[in-house]
Amino acid sequence: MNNDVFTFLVGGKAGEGVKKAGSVASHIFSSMGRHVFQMDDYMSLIRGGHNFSVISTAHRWISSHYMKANLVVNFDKRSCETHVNDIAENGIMIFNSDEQELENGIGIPLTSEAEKYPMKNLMFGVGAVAILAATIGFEKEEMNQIIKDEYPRGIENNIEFASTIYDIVYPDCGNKFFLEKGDRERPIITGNEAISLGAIAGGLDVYYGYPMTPASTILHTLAREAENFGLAVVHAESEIAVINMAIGSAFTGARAMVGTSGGGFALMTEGLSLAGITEAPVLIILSQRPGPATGVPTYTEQADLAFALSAGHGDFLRIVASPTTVREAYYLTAEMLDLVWKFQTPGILLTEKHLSESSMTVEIDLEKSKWAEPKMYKDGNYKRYQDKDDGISPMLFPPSKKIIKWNSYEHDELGITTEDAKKISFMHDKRNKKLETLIDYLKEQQIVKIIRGENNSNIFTYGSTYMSVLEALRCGSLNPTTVAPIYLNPLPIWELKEFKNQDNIVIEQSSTGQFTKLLKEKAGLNVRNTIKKYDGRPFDPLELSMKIKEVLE
Amino acid sequence: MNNDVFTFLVGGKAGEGVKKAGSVASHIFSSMGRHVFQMDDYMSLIRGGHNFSVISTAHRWISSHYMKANLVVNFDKRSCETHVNDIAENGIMIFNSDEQELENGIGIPLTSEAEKYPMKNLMFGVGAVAILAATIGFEKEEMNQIIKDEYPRGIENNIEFASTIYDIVYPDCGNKFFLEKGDRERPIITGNEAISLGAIAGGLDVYYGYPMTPASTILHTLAREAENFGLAVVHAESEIAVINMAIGSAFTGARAMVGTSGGGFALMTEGLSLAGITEAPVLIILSQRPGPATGVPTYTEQADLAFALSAGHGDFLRIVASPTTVREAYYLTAEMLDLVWKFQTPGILLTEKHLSESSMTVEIDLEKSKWAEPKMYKDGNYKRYQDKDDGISPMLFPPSKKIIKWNSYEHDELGITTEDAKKISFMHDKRNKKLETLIDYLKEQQIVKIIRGENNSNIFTYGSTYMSVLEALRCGSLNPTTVAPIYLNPLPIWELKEFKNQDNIVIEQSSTGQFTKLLKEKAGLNVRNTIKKYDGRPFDPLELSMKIKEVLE
Amino acid sequence: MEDLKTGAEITWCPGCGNFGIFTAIRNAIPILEEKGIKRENVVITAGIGCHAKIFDYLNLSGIYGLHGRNCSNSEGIKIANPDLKVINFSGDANGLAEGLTHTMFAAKRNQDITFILHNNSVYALTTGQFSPLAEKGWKGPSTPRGSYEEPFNPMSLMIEAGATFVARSFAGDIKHLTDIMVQGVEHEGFSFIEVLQPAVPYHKWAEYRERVEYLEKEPETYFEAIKAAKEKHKFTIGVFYRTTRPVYHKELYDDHNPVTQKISREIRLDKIRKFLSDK
Amino acid sequence: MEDLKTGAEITWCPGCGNFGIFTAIRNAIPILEEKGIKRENVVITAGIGCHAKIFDYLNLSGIYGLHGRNCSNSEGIKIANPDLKVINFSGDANGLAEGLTHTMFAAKRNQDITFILHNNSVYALTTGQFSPLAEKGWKGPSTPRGSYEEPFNPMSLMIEAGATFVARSFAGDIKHLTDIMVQGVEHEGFSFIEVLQPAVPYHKWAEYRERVEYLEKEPETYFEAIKAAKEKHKFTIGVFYRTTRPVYHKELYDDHNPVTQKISREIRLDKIRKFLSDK
Ligand SMILES: Cc1ncc(C[n+]2csc(CCOP(=O)(O)OP(=O)(O)O)c2C)c(N)n1
Ligand SMILES: Cc1ncc(C[n+]2csc(CCOP(=O)(O)OP(=O)(O)O)c2C)c(N)n1
Ligand code: SF4
Ligand code: SF4
Ligand SMILES: [Mg+2]
Ligand SMILES: [Mg+2]
Repeated sequence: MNNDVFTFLVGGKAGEGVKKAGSVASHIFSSMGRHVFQMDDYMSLIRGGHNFSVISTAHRWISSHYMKANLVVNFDKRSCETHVNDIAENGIMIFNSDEQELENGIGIPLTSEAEKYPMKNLMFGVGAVAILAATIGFEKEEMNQIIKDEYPRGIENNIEFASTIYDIVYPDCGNKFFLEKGDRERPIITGNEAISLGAIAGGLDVYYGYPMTPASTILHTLAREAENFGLAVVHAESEIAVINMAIGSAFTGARAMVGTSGGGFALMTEGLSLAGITEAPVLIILSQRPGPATGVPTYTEQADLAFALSAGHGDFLRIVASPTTVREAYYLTAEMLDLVWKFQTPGILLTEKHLSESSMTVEIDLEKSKWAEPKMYKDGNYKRYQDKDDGISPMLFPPSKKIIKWNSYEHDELGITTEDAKKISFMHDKRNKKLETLIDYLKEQQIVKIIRGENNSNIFTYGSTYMSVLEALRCGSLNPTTVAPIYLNPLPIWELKEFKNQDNIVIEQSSTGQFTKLLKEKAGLNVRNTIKKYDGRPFDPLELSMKIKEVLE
Repeated sequence: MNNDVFTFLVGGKAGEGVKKAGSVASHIFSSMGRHVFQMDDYMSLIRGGHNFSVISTAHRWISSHYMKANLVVNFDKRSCETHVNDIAENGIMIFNSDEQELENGIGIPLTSEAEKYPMKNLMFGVGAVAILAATIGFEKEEMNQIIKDEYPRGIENNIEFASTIYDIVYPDCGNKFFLEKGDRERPIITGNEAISLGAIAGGLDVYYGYPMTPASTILHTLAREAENFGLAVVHAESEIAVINMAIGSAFTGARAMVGTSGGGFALMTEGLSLAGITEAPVLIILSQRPGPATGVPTYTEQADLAFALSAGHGDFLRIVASPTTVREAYYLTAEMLDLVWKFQTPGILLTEKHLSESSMTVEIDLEKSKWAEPKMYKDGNYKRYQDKDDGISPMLFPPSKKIIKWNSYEHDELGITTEDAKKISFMHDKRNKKLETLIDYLKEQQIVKIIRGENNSNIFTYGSTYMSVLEALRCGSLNPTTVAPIYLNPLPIWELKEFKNQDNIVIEQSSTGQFTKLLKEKAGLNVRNTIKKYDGRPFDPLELSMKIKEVLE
Repeated sequence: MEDLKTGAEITWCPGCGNFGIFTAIRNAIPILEEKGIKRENVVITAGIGCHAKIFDYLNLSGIYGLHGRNCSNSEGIKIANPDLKVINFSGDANGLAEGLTHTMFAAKRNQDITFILHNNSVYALTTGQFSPLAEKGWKGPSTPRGSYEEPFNPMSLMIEAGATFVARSFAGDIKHLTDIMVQGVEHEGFSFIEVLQPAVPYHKWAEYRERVEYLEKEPETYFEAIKAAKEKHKFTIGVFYRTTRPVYHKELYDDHNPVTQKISREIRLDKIRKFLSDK
Repeated sequence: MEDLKTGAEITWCPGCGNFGIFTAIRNAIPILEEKGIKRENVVITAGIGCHAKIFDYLNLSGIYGLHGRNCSNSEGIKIANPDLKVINFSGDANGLAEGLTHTMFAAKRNQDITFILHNNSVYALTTGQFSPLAEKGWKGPSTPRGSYEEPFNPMSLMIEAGATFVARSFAGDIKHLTDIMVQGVEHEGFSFIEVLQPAVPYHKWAEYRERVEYLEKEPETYFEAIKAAKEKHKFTIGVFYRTTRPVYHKELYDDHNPVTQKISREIRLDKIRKFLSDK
């Protein structure tokens, strides 16, 4: 076990404030100047079942939760059963003694204490915070301040309850863990918040969505911020409406974005193709969950990659990129918004539940974010699809006395429908030119993350799995080279060439190894082994480090 | 020019019976015991514009029309302008002298003659048939019989008109062409008819469609035959309804098929994924036209290949195959219907306008067609998703006292929703096993068409382009090895291995070379050159043979 | 399993209105059995949402479909094997947002299926966004300032679309609901049953109980039905409309059943031979 | 180009009803200009079908969208830049089959767009299949024995959905149609205009001309409107319903316009800084 990391796990029923307790814990750690990673595991239900949050914190940048926790707080029996093996060496488990008796662990009469208060169902979370506060040596005043800030409803009761719990735990494990303070407090955000903010920073004007886990919280975040930033945020009647509304908005010059998961994305593919031929700039956030079909809505997977890469009928350019960290999700969203406008073609930001809904401390240099600007029409005759060496026709938006026609049929430069053989291949060629322009552009950007190591093997990964891999390598003290392409289409093969015949290992979350195939097939990479996980759960760094070790040996 | 081939081209406005005249010509040739290939070129409109049909006929099997025609009949000026370069050496062009005067060609007062009859708009086609009859030396009686059979409305007028035209042309070019008779008459069918019949032969029970060129005529053919074969054929409200209705029907044990083109297919991808996880046997006919989006509805292209191969979110098996000839479309449809039922997974029969809507003489051994039969549940506990070594769970259909649950969520063997980590990966593994079973099965089948040649180069192609290629090789007297995989997923790499490092040329109809990429990336094939065409038109064998020659040299 | 329950863990919130629907359907099935409808002939479909979890709990065969698309599954089942009785469970987002077109066309076709709409006026499973039946001004996570849309009126909407049995019931009135379900399944044609279904995180049972009212008299004409649908408040329960017209599958092929009366391979090949010889 | 025509070849059949619609809209635009609506503020969208070819012919900016989806394009345009006046051309399959949900929701939202439905009661461009407005029994290539479905009633359907201006006109009565179009565009809210549009391969003009009738009096209440929609035959032209309620984009953000009043990068970054500091 990594002893620079402290992990807190809190588990209970949906509706008992598990996630909230988790994020209060995260804020406690971040307020201590520490780095934090929080993963929320929840079922597709509203009340009951079993949810838990795991927060790992360290004095240095940390990019994954650890499943072995130093402090486990379980609200109910089911939680105890689930997490019986999740206790780190020297860790402690605190359980609800009103629900059961246990040998290993410290029982607390959570239910009976909570029942003394009118909002009894909302007390458990407060209790978990109190337990954490006691074990990491917070004074009661400090704790009370946090409770006040974070649980503003029924403050007095909350403080009283917290105090009771604090007093119960203190004798057994008060001050048990010492957490060193860090340099400064950092904001904690989820991947979806990073995406939302990145989009706003990049110039977002309108967002369309239809709720779908794990993308829904982009809709929610943006809806909340709509007034503040002057955006239109619309929950439409279906994903088909969503993508076509976005294209309508793009026609007026509005920077439009949409977000969904696999099923909704499938419904958008005709619209994606429409964006291809109309050369409509539109950015789609595709946050993956295990498929096929409805699959496992609240868990994580990376099995929509192949679909995303060639979604939509016909030949056209789809830009596909996947952020490796929450911080990068911010920059990349702004960058993708810029790219789709620069290249007038649809883009897909591919991510996963694990990035979308996990939260972590981030440091973001806002000024570094891109601002989406298209090439604009200046003067002369206006032709919407004017042929240019780089394939990119200057844009113009209504109202204008010039005629601007976007056309779903094959068309001439003016945007008028054509069935003429020459014009058909001409316009294919015109659009196809954009790929080369894009590659030239991307060659100037840093679009593959490479960390040079000492081993003779390289680890390839992408998306949020990158975070798991980095943490696994650190906790396993392993030092291979790690390579994570951010752009998946076009795949930066020019950057991957050097690894071609080396000893390459891939780590990904797809049962058929979609990323492995991509690397082998598109980049011609020799891949010796793929470490896969496809049970809906993200990798645990400890387990993963052992697997990597095995493979590297 | 190939002088074993005779080509007839007839052109005019939509609504003037151009296509009908073409197919009457085809029947004349087939009734002479000759082989025929007919390609109909039409615009996306109902009346006017310019349509034409080209029929090439030979004494041997012929697999393409030729654009250089021996006899060209133009109903109007536009047609003359369009086809001015489409006349073969020693060919003749007959034009409508009421519309224009021309030096090269024989003018006939088609309009003024037709105007003598009440149904004047329908006379042009009859005239074209009369011209053909005269030039190939038919007696008037023979001609009249054909007119009677084929134009049953207003027979007397038709015969009188035909006779007039016959008499006008005869002096100039009566008996000009001698067409040798062949051994026996063969039926002429379109690719879509072959698909419809193949499906019926394979056990089709229900067909759902939403009109979309070039797949609509499957819906029309099957609707016409529904009563005869006891099928349900339904024109539903959208392609989304179509695919989900098909899955509903499959649940009852009905062999279900749907058909569409790229845009409708895009809308079906969520349902495709549903078929993946529910393990619903459903066959989708995807007949391609130029994309993206609405593209060029009545023309041909092969640019939906990459999309078809990975359509639908999540990891699941999609069987994708593409027929190379009209005859094969019959067998392959039945075979695919069988395969989707054997493997309980969705299948896509990928084809193009050029195959769907072209017609040719075929010889089909009906007895050879497959009959779709699933592995059925026998006894014991029934579990819809029972794990088996081959990944295939026995089937059972309602009404039954056993409970049969098909589930869009990840599920256990009974079909009950699960979010359990172990069960999720277990069910992924269970489904993934089917790929290997399928590959083992396909290894026993002939699924790549290989014609061994003498050149040192190989030509790779697929779908209807295969027909163009064969004809091009013949007319150019070229003799490379040609290889056409019928199955595209799984791609039969075991059969392609031997060609890996040879000199390979690919011929396809996609501007980005999607098939080339597939061969390079999945099969690791060395590809020296790709001959592409993406103007919506099929290859002309003569032109193509010249291109091949260039490349081979 | 005589009480029609599977062993699946029930994950509805305690107090969820779906329990009432679950109970009512389990009451209705034995009554239908008494009336001669065999249990094995009853199949169910569900969309995606809280409502749809009934699929896992109810020990009947069927399809747990996509969000918004199970109505098409239902139609496909009925068309392929008209012997089956299809009960289609839908949420209000499932059936009236994502899936609106399918619901409308199933009504238009008078498909002989029973469509049960769990009206909780929210997207419950995805954490409470406003739905097509939510009151204007409803604050959910996608409409923090309140929704801007007027809700549909499911009764008049379905009458307009062509449903031939249109009723509203209440998850808190098991007897009424059971009875309506039985009538709906027995009715030949498209039966649409809206069920007022409180979702406890978003509504209070008490408000429902206070406001629920019975329609005094079943309307007899189309205009009476529309008037009742429009003028009665939305907690009015009862049968709003009942009429008869031909059902889709009978129009399609009278009494033929493509699955049970499948034409053999031999006969098919003969007919194809004939088809080809005419070509 | 003063007559609002592009140079594109017109490929409608000679005698097509779409010519009438084309003429009427070209008449309507100058009238609207006189009333203060700038021509450059008018944008159009079209779906896919014969009707949609008007996109190529009409010299106005806009989007030629997907089959069934242009209504969503229209909504997206209006939401992003409410200064624009959107005229949405749709076929009956486009707007009431493939795209029904979008049409219904645009009406529900009272989106301030003008929806022109070219009602030729067939899928004309795809060779004449029965459509959602085709009479039952209509024989097209997908229904050789006659269709099995009762048609929708576009007037009552759109009133039900929430449209605030619902009218029918006739492609053969340019004056009436022009006038209705002008009224439709001027109306603030969702204007639905059904245009009886004969398609010559499938219908006879004479039958239309004989049967077309004017609605004597514009209905004044909702029930009058419904009665007129249901009781008058389907060749009755006129305004069936007109009412006012808030339009969607104003509900969304009063008079804000996200495109013309875009918040600058600097202000955005400041606000994001603030957002992050609270996190
Ligand atoms: C294509 C698609 N889009 C979105 C979702 C996500 N989703 C799951 S349930 C649901 C809403 C459910 O609302 P409703 O149908 O009213 O059912 P309830 O939960 O209220 O019973 C949504 C949007 C999905 N599964 N598929
Ligand atoms: C997704 C999709 N499905 C099908 C089509 C094919 N299609 C083109 S036009 C059309 C029907 C047009 O009917 P309607 O909207 O009534 O227009 P009309 O031609 O009658 O004016 C169809 C089905 C398509 N383009 N896209
Ligand atoms: S959220 Fe509402 S509908 Fe869903 S289970 Fe809870 S009470 Fe029932
Ligand atoms: S088919 Fe009908 S709608 Fe289409 S152009 Fe011809 S007349 Fe017009
Ligand atoms: Mg609901
Ligand atoms: Mg129409």
